[in-house]
Amino acid sequence: YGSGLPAGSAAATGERAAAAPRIAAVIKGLDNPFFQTMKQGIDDQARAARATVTVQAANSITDTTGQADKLNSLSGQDFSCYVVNPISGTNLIQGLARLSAMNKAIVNIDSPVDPQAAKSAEVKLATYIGTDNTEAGKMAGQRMTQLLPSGGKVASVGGIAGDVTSGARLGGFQQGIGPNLKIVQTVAANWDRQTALTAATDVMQAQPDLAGFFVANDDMGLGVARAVANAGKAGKVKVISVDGIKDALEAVKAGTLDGTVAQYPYVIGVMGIEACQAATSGKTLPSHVKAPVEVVTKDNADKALAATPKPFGAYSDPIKNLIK
Amino acid sequence: MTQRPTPGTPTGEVLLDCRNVSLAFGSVQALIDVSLTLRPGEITALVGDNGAGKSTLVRCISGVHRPDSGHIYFDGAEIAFHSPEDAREAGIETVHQNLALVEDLTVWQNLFLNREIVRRLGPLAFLNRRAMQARSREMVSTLAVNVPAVGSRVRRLSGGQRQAVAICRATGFSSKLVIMDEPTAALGVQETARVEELIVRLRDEGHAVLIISHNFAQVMRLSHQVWVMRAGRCVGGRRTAETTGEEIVALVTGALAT
Amino acid sequence: MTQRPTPGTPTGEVLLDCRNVSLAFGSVQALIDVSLTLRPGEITALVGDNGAGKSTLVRCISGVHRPDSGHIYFDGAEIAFHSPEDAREAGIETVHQNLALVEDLTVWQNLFLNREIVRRLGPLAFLNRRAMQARSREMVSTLAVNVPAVGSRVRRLSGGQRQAVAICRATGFSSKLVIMDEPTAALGVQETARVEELIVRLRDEGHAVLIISHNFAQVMRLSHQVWVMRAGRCVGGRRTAETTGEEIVALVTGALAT
Amino acid sequence: MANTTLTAGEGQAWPARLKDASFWAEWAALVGLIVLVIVFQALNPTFLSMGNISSMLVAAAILIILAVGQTFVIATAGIDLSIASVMTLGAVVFGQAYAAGLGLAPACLLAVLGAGAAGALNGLIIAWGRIADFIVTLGMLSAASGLALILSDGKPVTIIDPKLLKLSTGGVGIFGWSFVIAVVVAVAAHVALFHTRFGTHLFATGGAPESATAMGISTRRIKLAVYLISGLLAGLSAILLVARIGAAEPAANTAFLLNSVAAVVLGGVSLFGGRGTVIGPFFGALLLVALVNGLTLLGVSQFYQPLAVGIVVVLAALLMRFQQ
Amino acid sequence: MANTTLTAGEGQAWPARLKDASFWAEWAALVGLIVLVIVFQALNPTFLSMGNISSMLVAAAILIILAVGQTFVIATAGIDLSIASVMTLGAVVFGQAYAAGLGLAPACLLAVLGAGAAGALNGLIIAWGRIADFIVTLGMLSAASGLALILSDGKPVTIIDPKLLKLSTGGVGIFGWSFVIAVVVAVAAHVALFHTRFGTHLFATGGAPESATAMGISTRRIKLAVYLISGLLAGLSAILLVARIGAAEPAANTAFLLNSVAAVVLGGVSLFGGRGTVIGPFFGALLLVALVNGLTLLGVSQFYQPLAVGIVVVLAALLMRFQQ
Ligand SMILES: Nc1ncnc2c1ncn2[C@@H]1O[C@H](COP(=O)(O)OP(=O)(O)OP(=O)(O)O)[C@@H](O)[C@H]1O
Ligand SMILES: Nc1ncnc2c1ncn2[C@@H]1O[C@H](COP(=O)(O)OP(=O)(O)OP(=O)(O)O)[C@@H](O)[C@H]1O
Ligand SMILES: O[C@@H]1[C@H](O)[C@H](O)CO[C@H]1O
Ligand SMILES: [Mg+2]
Ligand SMILES: [Mg+2]
Repeated sequence: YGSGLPAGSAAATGERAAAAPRIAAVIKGLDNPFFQTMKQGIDDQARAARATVTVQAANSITDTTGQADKLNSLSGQDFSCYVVNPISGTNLIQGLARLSAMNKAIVNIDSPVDPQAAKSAEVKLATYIGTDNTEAGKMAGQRMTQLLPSGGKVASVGGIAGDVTSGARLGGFQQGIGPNLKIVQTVAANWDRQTALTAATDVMQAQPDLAGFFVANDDMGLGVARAVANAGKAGKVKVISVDGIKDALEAVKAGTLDGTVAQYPYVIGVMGIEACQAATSGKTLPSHVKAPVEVVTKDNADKALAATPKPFGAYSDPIKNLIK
Repeated sequence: MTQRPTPGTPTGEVLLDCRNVSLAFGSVQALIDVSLTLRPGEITALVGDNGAGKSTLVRCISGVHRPDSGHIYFDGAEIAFHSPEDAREAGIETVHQNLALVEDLTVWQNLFLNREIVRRLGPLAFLNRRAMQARSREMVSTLAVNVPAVGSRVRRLSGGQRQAVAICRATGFSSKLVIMDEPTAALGVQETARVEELIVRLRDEGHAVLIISHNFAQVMRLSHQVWVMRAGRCVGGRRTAETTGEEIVALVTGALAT
Repeated sequence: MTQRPTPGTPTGEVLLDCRNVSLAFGSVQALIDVSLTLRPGEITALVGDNGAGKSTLVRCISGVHRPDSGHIYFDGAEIAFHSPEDAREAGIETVHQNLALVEDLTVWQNLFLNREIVRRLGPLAFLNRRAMQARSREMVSTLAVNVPAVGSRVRRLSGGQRQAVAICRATGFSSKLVIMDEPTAALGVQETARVEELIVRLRDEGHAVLIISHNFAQVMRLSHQVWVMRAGRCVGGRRTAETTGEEIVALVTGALAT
Repeated sequence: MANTTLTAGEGQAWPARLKDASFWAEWAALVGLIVLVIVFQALNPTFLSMGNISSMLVAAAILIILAVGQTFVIATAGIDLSIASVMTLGAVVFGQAYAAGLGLAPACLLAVLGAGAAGALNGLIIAWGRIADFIVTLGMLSAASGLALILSDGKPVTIIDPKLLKLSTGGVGIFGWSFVIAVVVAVAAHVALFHTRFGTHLFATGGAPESATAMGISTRRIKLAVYLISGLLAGLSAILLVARIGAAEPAANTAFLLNSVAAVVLGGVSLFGGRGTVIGPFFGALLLVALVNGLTLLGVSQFYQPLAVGIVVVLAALLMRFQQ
Repeated sequence: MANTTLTAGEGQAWPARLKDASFWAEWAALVGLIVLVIVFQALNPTFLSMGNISSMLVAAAILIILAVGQTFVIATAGIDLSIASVMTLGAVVFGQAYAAGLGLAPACLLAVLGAGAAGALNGLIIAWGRIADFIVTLGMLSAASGLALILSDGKPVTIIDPKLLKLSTGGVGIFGWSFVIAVVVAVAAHVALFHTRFGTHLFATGGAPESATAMGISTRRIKLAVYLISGLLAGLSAILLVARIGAAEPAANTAFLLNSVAAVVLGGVSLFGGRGTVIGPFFGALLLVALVNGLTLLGVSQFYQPLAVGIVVVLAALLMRFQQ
């Protein structure tokens, strides 16, 4: 057993199993920088902890079963802790059930595993670390209300129709906006910039007096901002999105994007590895850890850019204390 | 209704009776008021220039095309075949000019296409491959000289071998009328002789045979009656015994008006 | 090297010389040590049963297949055609048994396939459709009786019309050798007569013609020399003037050993 | 001797068969699979561990069943682009029926019937409307996923059922139930294609529709039948999918579409119809699954995986050429 | 008279043409487009506003160019599944070259050359390796997106270039530059297909490869040429895509693949090769874009859009049947 380990690490595992766990991470997609940053956090923290980590990703953000296959491939190997960012609430359930049965530590990051499904399949999660998407949407709604004090019509651009994360953000946005704002249309743009650009162009034709867009992630948000600029409505139609990727922060700074609710995938990645360290050394973790979220506007864009991929403000990391 | 062309001396009942059959493909009038008859126990020839409409008429009789107008009576009743299936059910087997073989299937599969022998197992029916292969070997050996293995795919056969397979198929199953559209065009001397023997045997067994051929010697040798087509019309019919090759050629070319 | 079969009385130089050509398709030996020659200004016939290997030999000469072993000399030099393009370049035009037409193209496009007339505009070359259509009309009218419009797609032509198109194509361009694999199999009397005239004309113009036919009357009528194939081998050659139809049949069937 | 030269076919000896191009086309997938197994096993011994084999087989089950359905369609020179989204529709029907309290068996039945109905509709439009297979099934691809979204209101339904869990986790020895089902389907398909009249008529329809018609075969009925079969098998796959991911989701599953066709083509079935086997696509599906599994085991970087998959797929196809 | 019965073809009169099935197949996309325009205009007058027409045409430009490339391939009875991911590769090459400071023109050239090289590789393997088009281009689909990820390190490159911006926003009258480019490409393709030897040889290769070979046409060279063209056009599309969204991203762009084939098939081009037009796919692409635009304008819910798209696609195809 364990013969699949990279040379040299086998001995280390034996000596300091608790301090240097072997970690496998299965994250969502390849083609969104959000997950690049997440991986960066994972790698950095693993290096700091002198742990070995294998990161695998699904082929695309829609590849539910492909992601499940990857987890299954890794589950047969000798990892002590698994960090998972499932594409949907349930697509990894089967593999996770197997891991739980083998008493492996599982850390859930970013997108949550469906709690009901987890319970019934007897999946035991060490912790969940991620953004409260409803909260993030709400913050965007509040920001939009500030930007449009006299009210008006707004439209929402979601990810893939039916996507849970996207749905939570859109729902939160609805809760966050004041009574003067009205959501007149919701479209699905498949997490794709070009699709979002086309859809936003069409929506502006249908709603000539539209005042703002809420977009479920930055990649699409940049497409929508471009559509607004192309229509000659820059500044007149506000665009707010979610994620805080570097290009979006720069766009906020330049004024083409009116704001982004920044998540910190880097921190999520770091905390994921920290959680593994804690879990494998027998610590008990809080069941939910909220990852930091910040609203980035033109005023604080410089600060955000300087700090990226880390947050510019202070945030609490309850796990760090456990592994000190 | 147009004047029916000379029908030849009637001898016995009529098996197939086409009356004023017309068919157009878009702007192409392939058949114009074609009327002709044929009798059981006789070999009837259909001749005419390229593009005269012979194959099209055959396809109407065998259910591939439906005429735009006109009537076809077979064995006493008017037929309105909705598909070649109906024609085969009614007892008409055809060797089409394009042979209608499936290249990727084997010889025996082609021979038994839609006539498969099955073994029943309760509600299920499974192919009886062995029986079909054995029967196929018999059928083919009566006709072909370079016998192709019945398990080889038709794609690998030479032009003449294919034609032999198509003829075997049409004659291997009991039927009232066998239609052959240029059956010996690609055949060698020996095979041609065998097919002619086969045609005569079919006749002797009381089948009607309709044969299309550009080989007038063959037509004069085999047939009892000849129908001539020209530019979509049936321009004449003769009892073979009462005509000559020259007269037929004259009818075909239009040198002799009906 | 095997004994070469009786070559007939040599008259003048040799245009095509096949020596010990062999070819197998998997386990099927289609050609075994085939050797034969043919001369310019002569019509050479190639006869044999179905599946004897005639078409396969033709496809070797015209560059479709490459022999497994043996040599082919054309016009003095050994040829190793890598493609039919090379054969056409060298002056060999072929009417294949399967006609090698493109059904979805029009008659004129098929006639000029890979021989298109173009109008040059600087570095660019555009099709001269009008010229090709006009030439096509001429070419087709010399041969076919029911002339198909040159703009109609080959898919809509009757069997004989197609064959006429393929023959027009092979004879419409200057060449040293014209090979015809059963060119009149699907043709009517008039068309057959015209094709035979055409073959004689080609001969008169000094071309060599190689014709495959199952019609021995036609072979005796047209050819100067006959080669006989049986089961993949060339089993004999005769000067037509010095043989009889019966002798050829005997060679074909194997009743007469060489 | 011409007689002896034509003895190819049924009684063909093995050495002769090995020289035959179509033989290699049919078995290329298996040869590719074996090569892959040898390479992966040499690089990482976990590959052939019982656990990993078992999880590969289970992961392949859905793809095998879809590939079998696709084989029927492709053998008639058609293509079913809607196969994956009809599966999604089946899964959602299952989820809604189950959530409505109909019980497991009726929910399964409804899923299969719903998917079968979509398949039958494909067949009807293709055969009687005489519209290209590609367009009709492309339309159905869109329509079925729309219907799935509408029925589910875009939300996944978590399904917790002990029997279903058994289906996805239990089995005989290393063969999980879902793999066993896939094998049964493949065997039944093989019998239908090669030992019934239907099979012969199907190949005739694909290889030479005009000849088939002239011989009295109703090519329309055959077309209808193959799309119906493809739909029903998509329905069956839907049940396995729900069992596997523990939820009925309106997700797109596009990867299954391309992979199902890839498995068929790697299995040596011509897209031009008229020929085919079941064993080929079966191993084609296994090959694709083993490939991803192996690459993941080896820890090939997420960015290099798509490149590796592409190269191996082409190499596997090349196999059938170079072996000649 | 047989002579007069065969006058179909070049000099055909209009009434006769209207009875011809292939005529309707070729023009079905245009007829469908017109019907769609009438319906949408009746329901929402903004549809035919100058602004909306202009934005539809620009949105259609990329799809038109891809569909033209796909037409070349499909006319030879092939299919290019890699067309969209080769476009992605082209975009990434562009982005990397531009970011490296190579300047606009060299970056464009490299993008086109890179995509062209991928296309040529497809063609070489298909023609010389004699492997099914489907498998080779499926492999390339995977390999090109992998390469795009590797080159870009998974990150988008924002590209701000005044000339590029002009390309995406400027134009003559209501015709944006990118649409103008698409029209030029379509006209050039039409000339190549119908007024050059290459075009005739291409259709011969698609319709009857054996006959084409017997007539001395190198079907291999034709195959190579069409995949090269398809690759080059994917490269051109990549430039338009980068200009449109203002960034070079390694996104999957799967929708472009299916839509490019759909446009071709809706345009009456048979997937079995040997026939085809450019005008058909041109209107096919416009039809698909107008459909999504109209549905968005009408505010059709995101859940109902896929269903509507599916139904309209099939109806458009049915048009060519019922008009006979
Ligand atoms: N499917 C079709 N579509 C359009 N025209 C057709 C079709 N089938 C036949 N034709 C035309 O109808 C006419 C008659 O064709 P048919 O095949 O019946 O001739 P034929 O007498 O059998 O000739 P041949 O002796 O050459 O076989 C021809 O002009 C042909 O072009
Ligand atoms: N591509 C091929 N693959 C396998 N076998 C072939 C192939 N082509 C021809 N054959 C076989 O080679 C032998 C010779 O065929 P060929 O077509 O040369 O005969 P032929 O003399 O032209 O006959 P016919 O007079 O019937 O046209 C036949 O047994 C045939 O089955
Ligand atoms: O949170 C992430 C990001 O917002 C990404 O852009 C899309 O997927 C979500 O899960
Ligand atoms: Mg005919
Ligand atoms: Mg031959």
